[in-house]
Amino acid sequence: MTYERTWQTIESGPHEYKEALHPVVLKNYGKWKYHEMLNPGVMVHVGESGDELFTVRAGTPRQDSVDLLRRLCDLADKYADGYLRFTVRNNVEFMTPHKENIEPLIKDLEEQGFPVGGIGPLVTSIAHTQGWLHCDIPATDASGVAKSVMDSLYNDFKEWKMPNKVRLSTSCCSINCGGQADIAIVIKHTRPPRINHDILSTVCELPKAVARCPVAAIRPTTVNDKKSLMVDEEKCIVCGACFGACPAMEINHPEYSKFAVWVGGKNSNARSKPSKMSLVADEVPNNPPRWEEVNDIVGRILKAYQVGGKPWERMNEWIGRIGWKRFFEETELEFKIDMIDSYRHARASFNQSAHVRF
Amino acid sequence: MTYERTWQTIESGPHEYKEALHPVVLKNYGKWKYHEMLNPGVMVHVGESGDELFTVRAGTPRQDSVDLLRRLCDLADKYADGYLRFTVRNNVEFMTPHKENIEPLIKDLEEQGFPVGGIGPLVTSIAHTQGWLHCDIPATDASGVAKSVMDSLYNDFKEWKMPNKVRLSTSCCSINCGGQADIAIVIKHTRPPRINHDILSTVCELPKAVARCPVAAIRPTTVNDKKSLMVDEEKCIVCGACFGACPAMEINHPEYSKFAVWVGGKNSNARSKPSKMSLVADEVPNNPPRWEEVNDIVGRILKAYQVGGKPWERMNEWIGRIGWKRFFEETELEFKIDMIDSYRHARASFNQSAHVRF
Amino acid sequence: MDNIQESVVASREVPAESETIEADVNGQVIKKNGKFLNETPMLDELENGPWPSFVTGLKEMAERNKKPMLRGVMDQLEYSYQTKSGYWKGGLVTVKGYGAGIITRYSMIKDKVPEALEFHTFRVQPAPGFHYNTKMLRGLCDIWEKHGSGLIALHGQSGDIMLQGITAEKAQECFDELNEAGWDLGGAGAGIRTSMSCVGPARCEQACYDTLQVHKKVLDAFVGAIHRPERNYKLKFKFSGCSNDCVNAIMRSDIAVIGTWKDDIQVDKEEVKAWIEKKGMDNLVNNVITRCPTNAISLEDGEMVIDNRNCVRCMHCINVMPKALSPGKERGVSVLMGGKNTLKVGTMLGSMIIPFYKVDTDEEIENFIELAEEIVEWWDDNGLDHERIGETIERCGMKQFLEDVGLEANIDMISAPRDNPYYKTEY
Amino acid sequence: MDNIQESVVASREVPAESETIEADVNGQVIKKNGKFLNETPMLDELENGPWPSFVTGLKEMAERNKKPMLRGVMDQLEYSYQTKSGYWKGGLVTVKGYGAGIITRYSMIKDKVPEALEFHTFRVQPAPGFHYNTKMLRGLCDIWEKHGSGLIALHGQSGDIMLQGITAEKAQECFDELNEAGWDLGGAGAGIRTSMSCVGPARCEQACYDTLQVHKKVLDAFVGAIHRPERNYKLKFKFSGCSNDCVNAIMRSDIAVIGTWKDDIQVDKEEVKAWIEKKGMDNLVNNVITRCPTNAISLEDGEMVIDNRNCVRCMHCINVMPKALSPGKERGVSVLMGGKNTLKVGTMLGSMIIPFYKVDTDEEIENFIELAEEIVEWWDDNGLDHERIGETIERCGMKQFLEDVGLEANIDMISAPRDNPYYKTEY
Ligand code: SRM
Ligand code: SRM
Ligand code: SRM
Ligand code: SRM
Ligand code: SF4
Ligand code: SF4
Ligand code: SF4
Ligand code: SF4
Ligand code: SF4
Ligand code: SF4
Ligand code: SF4
Ligand code: SF4
Repeated sequence: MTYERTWQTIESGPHEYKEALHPVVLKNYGKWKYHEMLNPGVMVHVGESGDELFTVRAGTPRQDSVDLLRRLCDLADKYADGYLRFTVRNNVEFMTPHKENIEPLIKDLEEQGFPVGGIGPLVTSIAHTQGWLHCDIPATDASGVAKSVMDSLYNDFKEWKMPNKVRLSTSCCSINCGGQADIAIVIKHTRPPRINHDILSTVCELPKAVARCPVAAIRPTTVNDKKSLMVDEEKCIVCGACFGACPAMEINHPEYSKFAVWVGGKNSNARSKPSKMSLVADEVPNNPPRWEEVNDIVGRILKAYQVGGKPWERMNEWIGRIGWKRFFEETELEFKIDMIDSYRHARASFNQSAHVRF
Repeated sequence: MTYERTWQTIESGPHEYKEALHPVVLKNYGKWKYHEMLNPGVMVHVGESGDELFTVRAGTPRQDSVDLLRRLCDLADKYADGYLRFTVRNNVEFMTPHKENIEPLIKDLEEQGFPVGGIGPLVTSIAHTQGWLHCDIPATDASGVAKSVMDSLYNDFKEWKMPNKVRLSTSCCSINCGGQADIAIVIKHTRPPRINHDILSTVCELPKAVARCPVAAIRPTTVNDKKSLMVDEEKCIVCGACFGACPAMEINHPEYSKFAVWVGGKNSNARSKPSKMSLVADEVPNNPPRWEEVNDIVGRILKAYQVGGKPWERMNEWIGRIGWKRFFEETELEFKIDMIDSYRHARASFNQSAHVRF
Repeated sequence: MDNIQESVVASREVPAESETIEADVNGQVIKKNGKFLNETPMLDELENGPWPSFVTGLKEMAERNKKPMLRGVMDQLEYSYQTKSGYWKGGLVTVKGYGAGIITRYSMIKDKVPEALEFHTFRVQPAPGFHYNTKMLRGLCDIWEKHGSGLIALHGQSGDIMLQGITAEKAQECFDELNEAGWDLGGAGAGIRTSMSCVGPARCEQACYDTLQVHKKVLDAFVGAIHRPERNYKLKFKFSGCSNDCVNAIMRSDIAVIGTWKDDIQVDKEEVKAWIEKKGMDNLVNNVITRCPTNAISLEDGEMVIDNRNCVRCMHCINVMPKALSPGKERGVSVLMGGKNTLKVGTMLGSMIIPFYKVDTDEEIENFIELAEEIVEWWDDNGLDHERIGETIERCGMKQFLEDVGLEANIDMISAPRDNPYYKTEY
Repeated sequence: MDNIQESVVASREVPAESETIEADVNGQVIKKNGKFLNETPMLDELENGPWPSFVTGLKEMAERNKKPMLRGVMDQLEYSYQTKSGYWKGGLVTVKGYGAGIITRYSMIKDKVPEALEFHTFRVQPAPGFHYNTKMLRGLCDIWEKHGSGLIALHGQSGDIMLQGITAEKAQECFDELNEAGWDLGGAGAGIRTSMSCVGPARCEQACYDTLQVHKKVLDAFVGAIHRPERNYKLKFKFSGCSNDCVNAIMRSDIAVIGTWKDDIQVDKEEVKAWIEKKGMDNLVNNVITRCPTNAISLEDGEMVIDNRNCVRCMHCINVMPKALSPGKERGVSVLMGGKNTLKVGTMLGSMIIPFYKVDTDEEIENFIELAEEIVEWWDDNGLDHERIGETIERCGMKQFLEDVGLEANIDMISAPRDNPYYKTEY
């Protein structure tokens, strides 16, 4: 049953895209004039030519099946001349010049369980990561967290309730493949790795693990006459970098790997410069299958932002205006000493001024 | 001729101040209501009691003589009931409730060569340092630079020409005892220290000098059978820290110790948070006795600020508004690659955004 | 059903009362209590709620296509939910000539879940802008279901189509069919990575360059480096058509290519008037004028005036008034470098390295690629193991980097000139 | 004239033609060409221009008091101007019981300028706020001219009165007389340093605490530590009555004590009106409202309204309208720590450590002093040689510092919570 190759590999890189573009797209390529958001699920782009192109956006689980994908193809064939695209946040988009197709398309989508929305000042789909489903170093299941949180935010995806766009992400280890976001829900280990000396010598390139530690907390040692490693727990900053290099540096733990919540990550350059997200809650339990504690915190943050933000103010801009003290007050989160930076460039985050709100 | 002590030291700390306060000051102490600037040399403070206290301010050379000081005392006796004070920028202040004394006091001051001014939106006296007159590590004479620059800025001290206060400082080595300022004129060494091996072993605690280097560029070595030090010139950042610890680390040089000009240091919290000053000119010759090159650069910066700044905008705030590119254009200074930070927290000063002015 | 291997039901904590079991000719269990899948009570909780559920999707497909691997994976996942622990470990599966592109996963609890023994992922490069036609996608589905599990993630956070769940044995055949259909593998390991580009000129009026074309050309140029990773660490490009940065390039890529313009914002005066009439003057003041980061917009005699010299191309005013305002006509890209996530150094945002570069003609794009190659080469020479290029630049110094790769220092690279005198010039 | 030592004219580059020389009974040259001083052509250039010249001042005094040391110093300074080099070296002159306070200087070119052999400086602590009466100052002048050169700097950048130019031999006697007149030496070396305070409540309506009193009491408490330096490095206090920070405390002191208030800004509505009438509404909008860093001021029905909850006590609006606005009534200080200049780490600005502390009563001031002592002790224990306390805090971490000295963490200490997850909590 061995397979005999007949095909000679073509290192073709990204798939060709021209064939994937709707004729109206090709005609107006680079010559769009403006867009208008018609409702949270539909926008129209108008070309210099006067052509109109309607986009309908809908949420997906991201961890899709071929069945699901074939159903989306059916809809694309039926309503959008056989074209579809995905957004960087795993939403599906149907682009069609046929205005009359919009309503039935939306109806079909909703019937098949795809929420239509995600456009404009609202909460769009969560960027999330592999988790227990596939990754080799996760402490949680990001898909599950994303599903639970989006269940709570279902209406926030479908209605314009927010001052501006809200991006969420969730990641299953501190590496944070989900990226920073207005609100990011990220695993935070709280205990230094325990070393599995039994497997270490067979699974680990020792010098590599030693080199990986950013604070030089890992030292070679001998355990039961075998070369092994030890961790200086005083120094260790529980970053988990060693675990990526060596599976014996067991940092994951059902209880000691918790969640942290971060806010104010912004990548766009609109108005303010892009900003990095800041820690606002830690030691949040990692509680499958519904992660209620995480959900609760996200809800409080969104509520406060929704009430307090001015139009076009992103999360970080809102906080910049009202101040962090009030952010903690209004979200009823607790400011803790550990939220004061202690890492390499810590000084840059100190309040080097007499500016103070009482 | 040996002196025999009869006095038992009293470690009394700062001199008592109550006896140094004018009766009107004592009466209104902590109960001033407001002030008004009457002209660049005179302001009045009004107490809740209704009392008025006039302040006349004048410039001094700071490196004073007892003769000069006695003359100031004469004026204080004559016009201010025997009280006077100095400002943190070496100006002298006469405070008097007697309005009628102001004019004759000003006349006397000016006649004796003390320029009256320094109050309000203008250039006040330069904060400067010891230089060749007294310090053991200077590469220039700060008093001379200060005198030369203030000669050029004489009218700027006496007239309200600036958008806001302008503070200048000048320092005779990179240590910068004069502190940061709106415009700071500070020695910048440009060549690593040459080691004077002849004296090193006698004047230098070697380990201390080695420890002082922030980039570990100094290594012990042996020269002519004597313990000595060597500098890794690749690593050396010409900071001069070693010279302070060891006079044999000769970093001062008549040609290689040049001037650098810095702008935008602001310590007040008014409006913007305090900000650190930035390098805008280096390799400026250290050219006694009149330092024309320094003077020219200071003049250009002040001119541009004077023309472009909005009321209450300090130097750094003006630059923040118009952008650094335009600052360099309008002052006709040259932006150089070395002005990009390369030191410990360099990343913090990179433009981590797509914000760009063309 | 030749890809069903001999297997047993995973032993799990869930008590199984009075089961009915159906098996195929090889004794392979097909249905238990009328279901192909074993019980997954915790996962089933994720079938509740209005948001589309990946659990429901997987279960539905598995019940249809009856791939034991899917059952094993569901069993292992349920076990993870119960024990709050992960059970995959890595390995190295590749296809001929390639050193990367397949994320290899073996179960660490194969005794419990033998059906989940292998569960490798193909990272497949997407079409730029994530544009597809249904023919492409249907073909992909068919090949994938033939050889793999049928599970697809659209898309991975780096932009790959992730075909999740294949055995080592099937990898080459599956790849060959995919490749024949125009698909190629993406990056993994210490090499150039898969990229993504925003929808760009295909649909967006803000696009200042052709993100799709530049994505395709640049990634094609590095195709060998993607497939055979031999760098210090990973390196990612991302392409956003304007500084709204809809692909998060500044944070998520080592080399972020972001559209911008050099001349004045284009103003359609009539449309400005119409906007003000419709939305009101307050709205203009509060939401546009006062929100410009450099106060480059002012109100003069009721008209909105832009001081383009102070405009920093932030996009805000254009975003608010897309009908009235547009990016200028002299368009190109800014290149920012050094973005990456948290590991070891804390999140890094990319820094402005090239304020303006034109990428319209083939030649200009070619020049850009050459520059990128030079930059990667510099990193090869100067970087340390597991050091992203942003870290290398920080460690060696921006000056060193600029001089070595022959770029001109520019005031736009920094937010302010240095605040310390600690450098050495030529002397 | 017993302090004139045997000496010779310094040999210098300046050619001396047909000199006339006058000498005293000991052969000590008193006048050459009718002048006590030698020629100093470069220095003389600094007699030009309208700004008061220190050269003119020194020459005038030297011609009067004929102190050879002054002539020597002028000669050496002229030589420095010619050669662009300094010629002083350090040493250690002290008075009984003190380990600091005199900056010792010996000429490195004593063969050329023997009269400049010794040129030590007394650092004398000023009265808080630099307030004096003429009696104090005349007394100081008399003692100083009796034993020293007569050269005085008012003031040094740390706040000392610098009496410049005395020999080791005369130091103790001069000090005793000064001390009897109420003066004490300031700091030098690795110890607590001389301090300065703004004019404060003596004349400034903005003073939120009694800078003079707190300066005096705190420095008195540390008086031993000033005179006998035995710390890691220097430590400076500075006292500013409000956040205008007229003594540059944030940058120039390790412990900056800056006045602030907790309640609402005091508004005199009539005076606000009067201001607007006089200066105009544009002025209010452009120079006050739009300049508030947190947009805490708005215009409502032509009236200025302050959202005190968002006010960060920056002082700006109060500065612009001093008659109409004043700091609140619940006053105290913010304490910022870690300011210092460039050496080794680049300029550091102090960071907010204690947002609010009352220092009105003796007891409150006493408590503050105790806290300061604890902080200094912490630094003694944790600091490295030649490390300022701001560097120590940065190295050990703010958390460690706060916990060790028993201060509460407060959101006001930072501009934003941490952006990396790299810390360890209790587990
Ligand atoms: C479709 C998509 C690009 C793609 O190629 O896939 C896209 C499309 C558009 N973006 Fe975006 N953005 C998309 C992801 C992003 C991201 C990245 C992300 O979400 O991960 C960002 C950066 C987020 C950040 O700062 O961290 C982003 C920041 C913006 C902004 C700036 C918002 C701000 O004020 O900061 C605008 C401007 C605006 O909102 O008018 C914008 C505007 C737009 C416009 C209006 C552009 C246009 O004229 O067509 C498009 C529709 C807006 C909408 O969705 O509300 N887009 N946009 C992405 C849709 C994601 C989704 O499914 O929800
Ligand atoms: C006398 C003096 C304090 C002292 O105890 O000696 C003083 C006195 C006053 N200062 Fe000051 N400042 C004095 C040094 C400073 C310094 C420090 C310095 O110059 O080295 C600063 C910080 C500079 C910086 O940011 O780097 C300073 C920043 C201010 C500010 C904030 C200015 C700003 O907008 O940033 C004000 C507010 C104002 O200008 O109305 C102020 C306001 C004032 C007022 C109006 C306060 C008052 O109500 O009496 C006083 C007269 C103003 C004037 O001189 O124009 N004072 N002031 C100092 C005079 C120095 C001189 O001789 O020129
Ligand atoms: C005299 C004075 C300059 C002046 O002409 O006014 C001065 C002069 C010296 N300073 Fe300073 N500093 C003087 C105020 C300052 C200030 C300003 C301040 O205190 O507000 C600073 C910046 C603030 C700070 O503390 O950082 C300052 C930062 C330094 C430093 C760098 C400290 C740092 O950590 O960055 C050094 C180097 C050192 O300590 O090793 C230094 C060292 C020196 C030495 C002792 C040089 C040496 O190591 O031999 C200088 C002795 C000169 C002499 O012959 O008298 N001096 N020095 C000032 C003290 C007079 C006084 O007591 O009132
Ligand atoms: C699959 C994916 C998450 C997802 O579910 O979408 C993912 C999964 C993994 N990432 Fe990631 N990363 C993924 C996008 C990202 C992104 C986002 C992006 O590319 O825009 C980032 C942040 C941006 C960046 O590059 O920094 C990211 C930052 C990391 C890092 C930390 C890099 C750093 O320097 O901070 C690691 C750790 C490492 O490389 O050693 C990492 C490592 C990993 C590994 C390979 C874990 C490991 O070392 O074994 C994960 C494999 C999981 C698996 O079993 O498939 N992944 N990873 C994403 C790739 C799919 C794709 O090809 O499209
Ligand atoms: S965030 Fe961590 S655990 Fe999750 S996919 Fe990325 S590397 Fe794996
Ligand atoms: S968790 Fe991080 S800090 Fe701790 S030992 Fe591992 S690599 Fe080092
Ligand atoms: S700046 Fe340098 S040279 Fe000048 S007084 Fe201070 S330490 Fe001496
Ligand atoms: S000048 Fe600075 S960097 Fe150079 S050797 Fe001396 S201490 Fe080190
Ligand atoms: S990055 Fe700019 S060009 Fe690209 S989709 Fe977003 S708004 Fe449009
Ligand atoms: S694009 Fe941004 S910076 Fe430019 S004018 Fe508009 S709002 Fe201002
Ligand atoms: S710091 Fe404040 S209180 Fe002190 S003089 Fe300056 S304005 Fe007045
Ligand atoms: S003091 Fe400053 S922050 Fe407070 S209201 Fe006035 S301007 Fe605004």
